[in-house]
Amino acid sequence: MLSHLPILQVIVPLLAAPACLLLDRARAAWLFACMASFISVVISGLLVFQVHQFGVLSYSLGGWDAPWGIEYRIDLLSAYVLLIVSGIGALMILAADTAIRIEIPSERQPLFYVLYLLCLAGLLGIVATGDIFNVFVFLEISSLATYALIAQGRDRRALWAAYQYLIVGTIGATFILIGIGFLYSLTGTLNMQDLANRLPALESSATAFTAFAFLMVGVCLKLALFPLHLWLPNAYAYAPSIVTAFLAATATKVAVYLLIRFHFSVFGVGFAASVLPLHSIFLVLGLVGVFVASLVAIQQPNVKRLFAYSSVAQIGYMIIGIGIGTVTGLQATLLHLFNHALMKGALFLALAAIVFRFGSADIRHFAGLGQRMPWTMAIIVIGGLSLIGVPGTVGFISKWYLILAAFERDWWPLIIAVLLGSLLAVIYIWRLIEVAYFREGEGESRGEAPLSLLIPTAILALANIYFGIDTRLPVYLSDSAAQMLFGGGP
Amino acid sequence: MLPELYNYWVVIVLMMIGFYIVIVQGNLIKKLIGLNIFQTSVFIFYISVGKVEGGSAPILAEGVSVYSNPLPHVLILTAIVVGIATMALALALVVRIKNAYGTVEEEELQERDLRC
Amino acid sequence: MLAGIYGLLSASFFVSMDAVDVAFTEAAVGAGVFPLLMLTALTVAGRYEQTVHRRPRAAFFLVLVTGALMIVGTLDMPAFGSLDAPAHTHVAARYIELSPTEIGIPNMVTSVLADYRAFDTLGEVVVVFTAVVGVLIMLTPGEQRQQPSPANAVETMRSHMILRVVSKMLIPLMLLFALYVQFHGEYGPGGGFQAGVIFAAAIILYAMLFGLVKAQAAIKPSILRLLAAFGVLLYGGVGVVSFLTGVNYLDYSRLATDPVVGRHIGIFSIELGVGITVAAAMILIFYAFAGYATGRAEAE
Amino acid sequence: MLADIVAVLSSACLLLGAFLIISGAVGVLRFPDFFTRMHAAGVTETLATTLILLGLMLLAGWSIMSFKLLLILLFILITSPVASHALTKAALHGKLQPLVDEKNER
Amino acid sequence: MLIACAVAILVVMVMAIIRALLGPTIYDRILAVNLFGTKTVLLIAVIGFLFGRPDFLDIALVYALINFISVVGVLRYFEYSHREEGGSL
Repeated sequence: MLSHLPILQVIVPLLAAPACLLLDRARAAWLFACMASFISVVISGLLVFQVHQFGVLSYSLGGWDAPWGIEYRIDLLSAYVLLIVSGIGALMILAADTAIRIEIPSERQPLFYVLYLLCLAGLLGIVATGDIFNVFVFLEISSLATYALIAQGRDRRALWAAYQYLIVGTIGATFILIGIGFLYSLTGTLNMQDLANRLPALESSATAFTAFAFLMVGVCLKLALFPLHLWLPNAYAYAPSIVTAFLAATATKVAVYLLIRFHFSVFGVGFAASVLPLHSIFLVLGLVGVFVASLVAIQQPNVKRLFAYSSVAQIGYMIIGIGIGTVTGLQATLLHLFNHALMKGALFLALAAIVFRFGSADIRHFAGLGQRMPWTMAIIVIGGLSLIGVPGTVGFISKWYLILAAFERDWWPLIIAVLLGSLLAVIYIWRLIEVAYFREGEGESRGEAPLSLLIPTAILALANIYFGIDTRLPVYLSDSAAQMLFGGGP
Repeated sequence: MLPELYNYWVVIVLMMIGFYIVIVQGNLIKKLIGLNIFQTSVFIFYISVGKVEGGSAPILAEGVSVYSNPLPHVLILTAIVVGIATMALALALVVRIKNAYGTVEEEELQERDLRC
Repeated sequence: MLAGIYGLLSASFFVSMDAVDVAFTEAAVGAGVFPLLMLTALTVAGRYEQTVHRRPRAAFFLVLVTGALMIVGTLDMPAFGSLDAPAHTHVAARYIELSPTEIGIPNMVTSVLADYRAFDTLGEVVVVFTAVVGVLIMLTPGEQRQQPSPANAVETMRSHMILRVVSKMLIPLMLLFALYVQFHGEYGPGGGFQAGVIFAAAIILYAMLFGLVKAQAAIKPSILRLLAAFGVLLYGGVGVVSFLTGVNYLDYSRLATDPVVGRHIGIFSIELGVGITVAAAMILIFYAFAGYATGRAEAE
Repeated sequence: MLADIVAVLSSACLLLGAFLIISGAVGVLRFPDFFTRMHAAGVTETLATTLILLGLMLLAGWSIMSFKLLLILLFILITSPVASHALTKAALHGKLQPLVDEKNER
Repeated sequence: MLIACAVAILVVMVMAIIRALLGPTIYDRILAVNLFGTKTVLLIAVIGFLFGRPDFLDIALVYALINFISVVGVLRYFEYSHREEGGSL
């Protein structure tokens, strides 16, 4: 059975979804979904171990070898991202039962879990597969589930946000499809490994360039990279809180993974550099993204929206890491992938608790929250500090590596810019803390969020601190993954 | 060069028409039609890639030696299904938007959002 | 309105490009499902025309750039239809040469779809499933579970006596034809998806002519839900069975003692799964839209 | 000998069918109002379709293809008049007057 | 012979599109679309013979079916919307 792990990783949530539909009772569906997601965490843990032990795992579906059939290919990078996605997915679903109770009418709840599992399976499928067309299919599974999930927000603007996301997401997916078409017409294969072997000979071809451009733009639309980010704040702000937490912690990570995968594994590091200054473009877009999004975030009255913009800014950091173009830079990106998932997961889950109490995440409700919901607020403070990059939290580690990478290249302006960006984060986090601790709340004092919501949040918050101090696991994984990507794959 | 590639270019023109509609149209449903055109033209693009001069449909038959490439057909079958699934979901969203806002025009939607 | 023609047109294009299976699907989808969906949505959303063009210049520029980029991209592509393009010589060549003996069925599209790239097809079925769940979660009426009143339903197309009588004759034929397409997919164009769509179309025709209530009484939504999930599970289950026989996921070769026979069984069952899910999903989607429309009309 | 006759017959059928559909289309394009257009389309359609499909059937000979063609033929013969009928009826209900001097917009 | 027939059908299809674009009433458009549909069925059948691949006949059959359903759907929609307009007036 162990040899089947790569496929089980995706199949378990994928098949659990229709089975979940058959249950038709919210509680049963929830338990079932929990079970499926925990199994997938275990599988991803085993996968990391196996990859660490034996190197790249390749699994040919249907028994057809690589270029003919579809191949699942798990290397360190994908195992790492699989672990992040499945881990966050499982924690979120623990909290989901309580969180959606007030946000989604009861007869829709079983369907909610079905969609949640499908979304999870789609994301896992994108990461695990080694076939670019399969990426497209699973991308669409997760996207369709996401659109429907976002539309479940109680505000009617959730519908509008979901529609916008749908249009943008479909355009992005179609762009990716066009890119795949060009690649196929050029090479005659869809397998990533095979493509990587065949593309270097075609480096000067305009078709390869176009394919690259379309893939990049398509992924960046999904990624919400700065100028293409307009769908994200709305979608995050109006979606049900648990969905926001899940998406913020996983969906963009998977998009970053795809970017790295296409950029490094399929086309090879040298490709982009030879035809266009992609790295400089990434650097500039990343930096502008950090600043613009942080500045907008400072002015947001809705805290969910505030953190959504902050997500755009954090994506900017990840892109900067890629843009630096060194092993350390990429390592910083990968670390931030992990760390950002932890902190945004914690923050948005804490917001879910606040929404559970007050019905919205408006900053008004934060007044006096330090006394009224001490635990939730403490978690927000931890997440916020991590977002800023205070030593002792995970945020510090990724910023540290980012600065290290810039330092290696002697890019002082970049270091200063990153520090300035953190300063902006200080401003918007401080705003929250000030309101929560130093302003008297009006109205009666209300209690803490229910434990079922608080515990997963606390786990994430503790993970923020734990991995900020004991950095061995993520650093090791990201370091070897980054080395592997620059080494052109093992 | 031109006669060898004209097929692709026609497809590209079609594709861009669809893309333009998606961006410019204010009506949500028409936007979706544009999206559909955009997607379908991508399908045609794929099928053009799969065409082989003098080839025949990829179903085994006696007396036929050259077949068109079946792989793009398979991919596009999948893509069509994905496309129609997306459409169904999008239309469901539009229906709900109409119910919640009373309009399917982008500008009016934004106005009504600002008012509340 | 023109979308229907567009669907027809693109399908005839596919025919000329030898893509029989694709044409088949596009015929069913582009000319049938898509306009039907569009119309039911329009019923709810209303035909509200307004031609406001916003920032056309910037959009035009963007489109122009994208188009130009694509044209640049085509410049280095192999000439249209050329035999020795890499697209035809690498992977596809094997499909054409070996699939008749390896899989043992004449339709190469089916063999690639259901065997070499079976996992993509599983993904495709799941996409349909996702869409139907998404539509259901959005259009399931909340608290006020209203029954469309029978009066409303009877009124639907009562004036079209001939239409109804003739359709009554045609619907069984259509169902029969759907079954033919389902099981003939290995030899000719067709397969689970197309069959599912035709099957669903027949039921939808019934629902349109005789009212939603009658159709729902004949084929209950709850059963359809079960079937939609069952189809996916059947497909995935075949994969799990191949686990148990000791080979990789979706490898059918050990489903029978003779690998070719095993592949036949595998392809047959997954096509059945596809057909069931697609038919159930399409009917459910139609029910959801139509039910929403009538429900709303009564609320007003 | 027989083959020749069949070939000639099928060609004749095909050509006649082609002529008929073109005349029908010209009618649809040129006639002044909806009901006359309907007439042009509906009348030519059945005969032309029959002829063309008959021609193809003769060409195909006695096989499964002929059967399928026959099926298509039957199908069109059933549905096309029904569709025309339904359409006309709908148009009448939709307050579209036949034989008017000016075209009546809806 | 077949080619002549195919060309004729194509010409008719173009005419149908022109009628559909011109309108003027919605019923004209439906009529044109219907015409277009049946001609597509014929075209596919003829092309199938032209290429010597009779598999195309299945598609023609599907077309005949789907076209009918589409027309019924369109009709239903317009009757429905008329009724709604009538009700609100």
